[in-house]
Amino acid sequence: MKLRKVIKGIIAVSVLATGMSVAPVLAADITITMAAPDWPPTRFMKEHFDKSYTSPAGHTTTLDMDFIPWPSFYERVAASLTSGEQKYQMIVTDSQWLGAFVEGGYYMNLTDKIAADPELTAILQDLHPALVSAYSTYPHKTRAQLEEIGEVPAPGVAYYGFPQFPDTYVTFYRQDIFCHEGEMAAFQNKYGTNLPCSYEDWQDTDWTKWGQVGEFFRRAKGDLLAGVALDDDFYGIAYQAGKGYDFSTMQTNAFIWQQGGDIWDESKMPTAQAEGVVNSDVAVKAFDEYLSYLQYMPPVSQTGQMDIFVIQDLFMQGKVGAIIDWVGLGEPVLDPSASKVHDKSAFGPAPGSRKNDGSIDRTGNIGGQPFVLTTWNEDEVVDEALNVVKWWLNSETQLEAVSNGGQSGLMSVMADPSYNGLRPWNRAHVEMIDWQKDVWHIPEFFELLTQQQEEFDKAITGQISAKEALDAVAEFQQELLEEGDYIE
Amino acid sequence: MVRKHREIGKAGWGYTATTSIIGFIYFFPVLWIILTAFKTRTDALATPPKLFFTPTLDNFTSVFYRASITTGSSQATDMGLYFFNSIFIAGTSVGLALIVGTLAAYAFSRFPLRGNDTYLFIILTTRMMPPIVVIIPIFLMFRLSGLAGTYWGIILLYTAFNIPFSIWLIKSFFDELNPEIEDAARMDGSTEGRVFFGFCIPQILAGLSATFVFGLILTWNEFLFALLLTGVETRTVPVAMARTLGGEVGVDYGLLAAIVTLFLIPIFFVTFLLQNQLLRGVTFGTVKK
Amino acid sequence: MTIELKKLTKRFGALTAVDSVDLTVGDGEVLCLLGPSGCGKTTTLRMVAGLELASEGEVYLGGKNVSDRAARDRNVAMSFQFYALYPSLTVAENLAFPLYGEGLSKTEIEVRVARISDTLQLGGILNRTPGQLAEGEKQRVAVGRSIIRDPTCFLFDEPLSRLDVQLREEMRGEIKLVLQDLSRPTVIVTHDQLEALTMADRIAVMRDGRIEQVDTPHNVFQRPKNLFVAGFIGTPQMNLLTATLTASNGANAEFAISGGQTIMIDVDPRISELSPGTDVTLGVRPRNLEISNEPTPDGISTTIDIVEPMGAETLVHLSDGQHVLRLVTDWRVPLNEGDKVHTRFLPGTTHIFTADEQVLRTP
Amino acid sequence: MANTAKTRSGFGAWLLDPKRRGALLVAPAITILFVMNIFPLMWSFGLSFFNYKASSLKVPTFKGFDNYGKVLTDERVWERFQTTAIIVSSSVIMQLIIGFLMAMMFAKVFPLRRIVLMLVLTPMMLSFVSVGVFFKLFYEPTFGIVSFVLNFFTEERFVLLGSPEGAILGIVIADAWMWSPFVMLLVLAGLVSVPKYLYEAAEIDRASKWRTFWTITFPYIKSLLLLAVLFRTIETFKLFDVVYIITDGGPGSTTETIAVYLYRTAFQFFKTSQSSALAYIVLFIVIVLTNLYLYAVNRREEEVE
Repeated sequence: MKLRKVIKGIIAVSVLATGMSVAPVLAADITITMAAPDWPPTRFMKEHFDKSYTSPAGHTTTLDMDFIPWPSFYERVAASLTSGEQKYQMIVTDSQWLGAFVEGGYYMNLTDKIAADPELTAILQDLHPALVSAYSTYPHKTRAQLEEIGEVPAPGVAYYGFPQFPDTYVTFYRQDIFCHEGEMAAFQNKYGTNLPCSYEDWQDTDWTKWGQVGEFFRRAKGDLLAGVALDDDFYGIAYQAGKGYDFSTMQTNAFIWQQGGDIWDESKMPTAQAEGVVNSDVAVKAFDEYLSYLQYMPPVSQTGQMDIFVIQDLFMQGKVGAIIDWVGLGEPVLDPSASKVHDKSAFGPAPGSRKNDGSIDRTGNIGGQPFVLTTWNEDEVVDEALNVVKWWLNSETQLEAVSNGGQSGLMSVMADPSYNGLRPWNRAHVEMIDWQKDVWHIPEFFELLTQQQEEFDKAITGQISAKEALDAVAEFQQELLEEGDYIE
Repeated sequence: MVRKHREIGKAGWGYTATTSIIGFIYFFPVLWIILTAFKTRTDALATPPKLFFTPTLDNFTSVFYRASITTGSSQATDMGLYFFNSIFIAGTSVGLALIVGTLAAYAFSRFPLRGNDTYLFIILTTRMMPPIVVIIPIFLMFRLSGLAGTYWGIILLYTAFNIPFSIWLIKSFFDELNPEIEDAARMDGSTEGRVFFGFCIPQILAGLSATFVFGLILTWNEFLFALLLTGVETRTVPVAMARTLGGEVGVDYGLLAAIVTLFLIPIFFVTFLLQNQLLRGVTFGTVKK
Repeated sequence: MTIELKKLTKRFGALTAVDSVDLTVGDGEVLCLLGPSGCGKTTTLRMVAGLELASEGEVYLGGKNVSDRAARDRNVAMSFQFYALYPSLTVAENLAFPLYGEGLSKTEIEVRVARISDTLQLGGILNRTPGQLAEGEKQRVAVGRSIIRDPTCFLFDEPLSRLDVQLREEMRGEIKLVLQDLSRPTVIVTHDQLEALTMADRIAVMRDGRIEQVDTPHNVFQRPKNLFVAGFIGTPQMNLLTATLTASNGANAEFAISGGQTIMIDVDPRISELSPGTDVTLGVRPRNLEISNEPTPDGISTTIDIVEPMGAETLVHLSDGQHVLRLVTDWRVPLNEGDKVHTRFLPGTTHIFTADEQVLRTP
Repeated sequence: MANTAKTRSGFGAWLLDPKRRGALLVAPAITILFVMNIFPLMWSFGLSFFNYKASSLKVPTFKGFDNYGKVLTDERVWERFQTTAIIVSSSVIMQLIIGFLMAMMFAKVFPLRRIVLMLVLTPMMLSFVSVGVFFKLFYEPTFGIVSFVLNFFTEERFVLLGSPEGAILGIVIADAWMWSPFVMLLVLAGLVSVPKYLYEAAEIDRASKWRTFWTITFPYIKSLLLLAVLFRTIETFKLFDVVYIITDGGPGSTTETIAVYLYRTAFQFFKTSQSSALAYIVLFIVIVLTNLYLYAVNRREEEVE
């Protein structure tokens, strides 16, 4: 336990300082140890905390961030929690881990705290409902379910996390080639539609056009691209199709949801089925469409290793015209030392499926991480941790975070007139956040994900068809979920 | 007329040339990693891959300093401490395993117990278990005993992991020695201590060096236990290295290569220094001198 | 078959290990290379075998120049100091090993192995591995392996050095017997003069890469060519006294021994070639000295330092104040440490060495 | 022998009794091993008979051999065992061949040998992670140097990891590259221990190179070669990082080794007890394998005697 209590000063002084006649508050030295992945959004949090945080309770509070390398973050946290190390007071977590660690008794239920504290209630009300649904609720409630209840906090719903870094994927594209007159004319000529150049063009881009872009910009070494001879093969498009972690599920879910299909929906337990839903004809068609665009993507797409970082690298090194990737990976694209296209990149909303009325459905799978409190802390520490939450989700802090490469989940901050101008992808991010849903949160999340990734990978590497893959996934999920009493 | 000096087991510069070519090909991936340490990200991912480029030391700077998010000023990364930790932890644990292992190997070789081979085998099996399974109990044990995050905890753990190999390897060297020489020394009135330190140890120095080098190599890069059982102050380089594997970008090849290169230097040096011992004839050296 | 070495030289970097050695070993002859360690005798042997190639000079085996050939192409047999038995093979397999390259039939190999094992009484240990053998058995196997073939010559490197005294004596005889049957030139390297004296037809004494003397064992002992050979051969070592010639008359000469005493002895007549005042070294073997109670002209007065009974004989260490003299006498002669006695040089037994360390002797 | 002990009395004398000398010398090693290794092993062995899940607050109940039954009847487990067998055997064989050939190469003394040897030794000093990361980069079809070189010969972009065979090859090459030097060093230690005069005797005896090798060289390196095979098999059985990084088990699950699967079961699926059972099955297999090696070697030795 990192808590060290030191009586600071004389009680009378502290009473005077608070200027209130309520029960005297002891000023203490409080250390909050927080497990955090080692990357800029958390580094910012720590730096900004040291600079700007003052405890409203008069404590001397230290935020001791245990920066853990991203690739090992899950292992470190999981080992710490399951072994009962009780080292952390706060933890940055992927939203999908909620189930396992709530059921294991490690993450703290904040529902009562939020209800009892108007400031926290106000924050929850200001948070985008898609984020509240994904990052905070367990058992999982969809945005629609929350909105149906209307009240915030919703009665009967348990809340756990707050956004540390809310992420969505958007389109990264090369303005120099998509807005090149010759290319635009050639595209118009070939497909009878415009090559998306402006943000508005991307708002009107569906998967069909995405495929056309892929085909159009598939150039061999020596061909001309935007009037310049290529020194290497060039590809039009790329999105994630990787075996690791969730590096294909995040994109396939988008295809399936947009076309009216569904994954096993835990918010409709226990009646929701996997068999017949996961492998419905709509879902198979959607997954097939996802697979069909791989042919236009760089050769690594044949290996099942085309994850979110590989496409980012391919884009930064000028090998591909447009990618769909997380906003969190946008900053390096603008960095001249890492990116060859730092001055040629622009961002738009991710493509979607065109519906019968002509509008485009961009439903996507949310990324990013909430942060949570753990269950073994003394009240004093919990209260102080909630003060840190309030500090973090204060609009001043949030705007500062956004200008330093972060993202905000507060609607009031997103509505700030300066917001869209702070980073080039903010407009797309705000537009996309409205479309976000999340994948499962139950403790068996990893088992579901791993098996699905494996089957998807077989389809991506051409070993089985989309139907075979989804059939295998459905069968596995049905059995596992029935065994776990999630399905009646 | 001058004849070429020819002897069994010796070869000349022509042979050196051949082996150098083979050695170089084998070394090429390492060379590539070292070259990458001097490349910008763009050069590291250039197509076609670049053998010649303008070298930069930025990656090495980044090993020890990172830019602040808010102010852009540079902050230390504690990597110096991690280097010290790695050297201290690996060196101590391998040394301990060597001492403890030598004693045990001597006993197994010279005073076999009944069921000697069985004991030896059981010792070996402790090395066969996939580490992932014992993590939870070890983690728990470390927490209860207060060893978590301390130098002693990780050192003892690494020592335990090095002992089986040390015993087996050192025993095979003791077995090669002629015990008659030791008996002769005993009859001349040498104490057991003198027999052990004066006769046995000097003769298996090559074996001890080999064991030390092997142990060091196996310990140097250990990742999983270091990740889970070291704290912020006792963290080792392989754990810190993982920060280059993904986050805002994918693998930071240049930075990873720079850490790998720096991290290679100490162990490369130790191996190089012990190489003579390592390669000295074991039996031959004892009989002829 | 003969071995001929012509101006054989071996240099290791700046060091000249063997310096222009000329040597011939006749058919059936046993030659011992004798010398202190580091004298180049083993290197010479290895050059004969082809394990080292000479820096200069030639090796002729059976009249053929084999200087540039590798060992396997010289058809020699060699027994090594550490026996070099193949540890993984049985004694029988070790014996048969050199025959595998000869293209012999299996039965022929068996016959030969049986013959050798009879000769060397190895019958009982044929199925053992070298690790299970006693030193003497190892030695016999090593010898057996080297004589199983019919090579151009036989080479032995320190064959008996690893055996204890008793075994050594036994094996010496055994090997000598075996060697007598071999009608091939044989070279034995040894640092043990007794071994050389007993086994060799001729001995080549080496020092610092050079051959000092090649002669029969008798001559090497009785007629050493120079101071080194005189000092090296014979136990106890020859007594060497520095002296100055004062007068000579035919074979009779008077010397002033450093330390002050004079002596008048019969020596080689060539003493007349030296003029009085020349510095010489007098060499006399311990068994050629005699204790006398009375002072004689051919003796000096000495003090007894140590008396070492050696069984039938007694070794006496004497001192004339300047030199230590060793004297061997019958055990019955009563001697006490500290006694002052006179020591006589028996006539005709004193060797004269001139300042260039060469002996002064009528051929 | 140690007569001094007899003059002492009490516990010291008891302890220093020559009879107990062996046990005394072994004690420190056993103590450390017991605390750090055997105790946790027994712990997880105990767990393997319960239905404990680290992600659940339910009190674990005793399940007997249920977990073992579940694991052994799981097709996915068998598939992964096969994959592991293929990777382990091909990698260890490759390491043996390369390591052995290199050891023969370095058994000679030649100018600059120390330097050239260091070139070859370096790969095993790298971390698994960096080897995985850089080999993955080498195999990458767009940025990789392997595809760059091979594209001189092929029209298409060279994609190694796209097929199960290619992916296995990719892993095996990386692992064998890294650990062949280990085999080499052990073999080399055996080779330099061969007394030179044995080779000279064989030269005098006009033995062929082949016969010289089998009669002289091989017996000296046999036990170290065995040790190399033993340790490499044991270690390769635990191969994790390289697979995890280069293919993550893909395509599909064709390169997923038992170690990777075990990791997923224990750490991602939180089937703590089931993973312990699986681990003990792995341990059992490795023990059987090791015993087979040792048996084979002992029989050879008996044949010789």
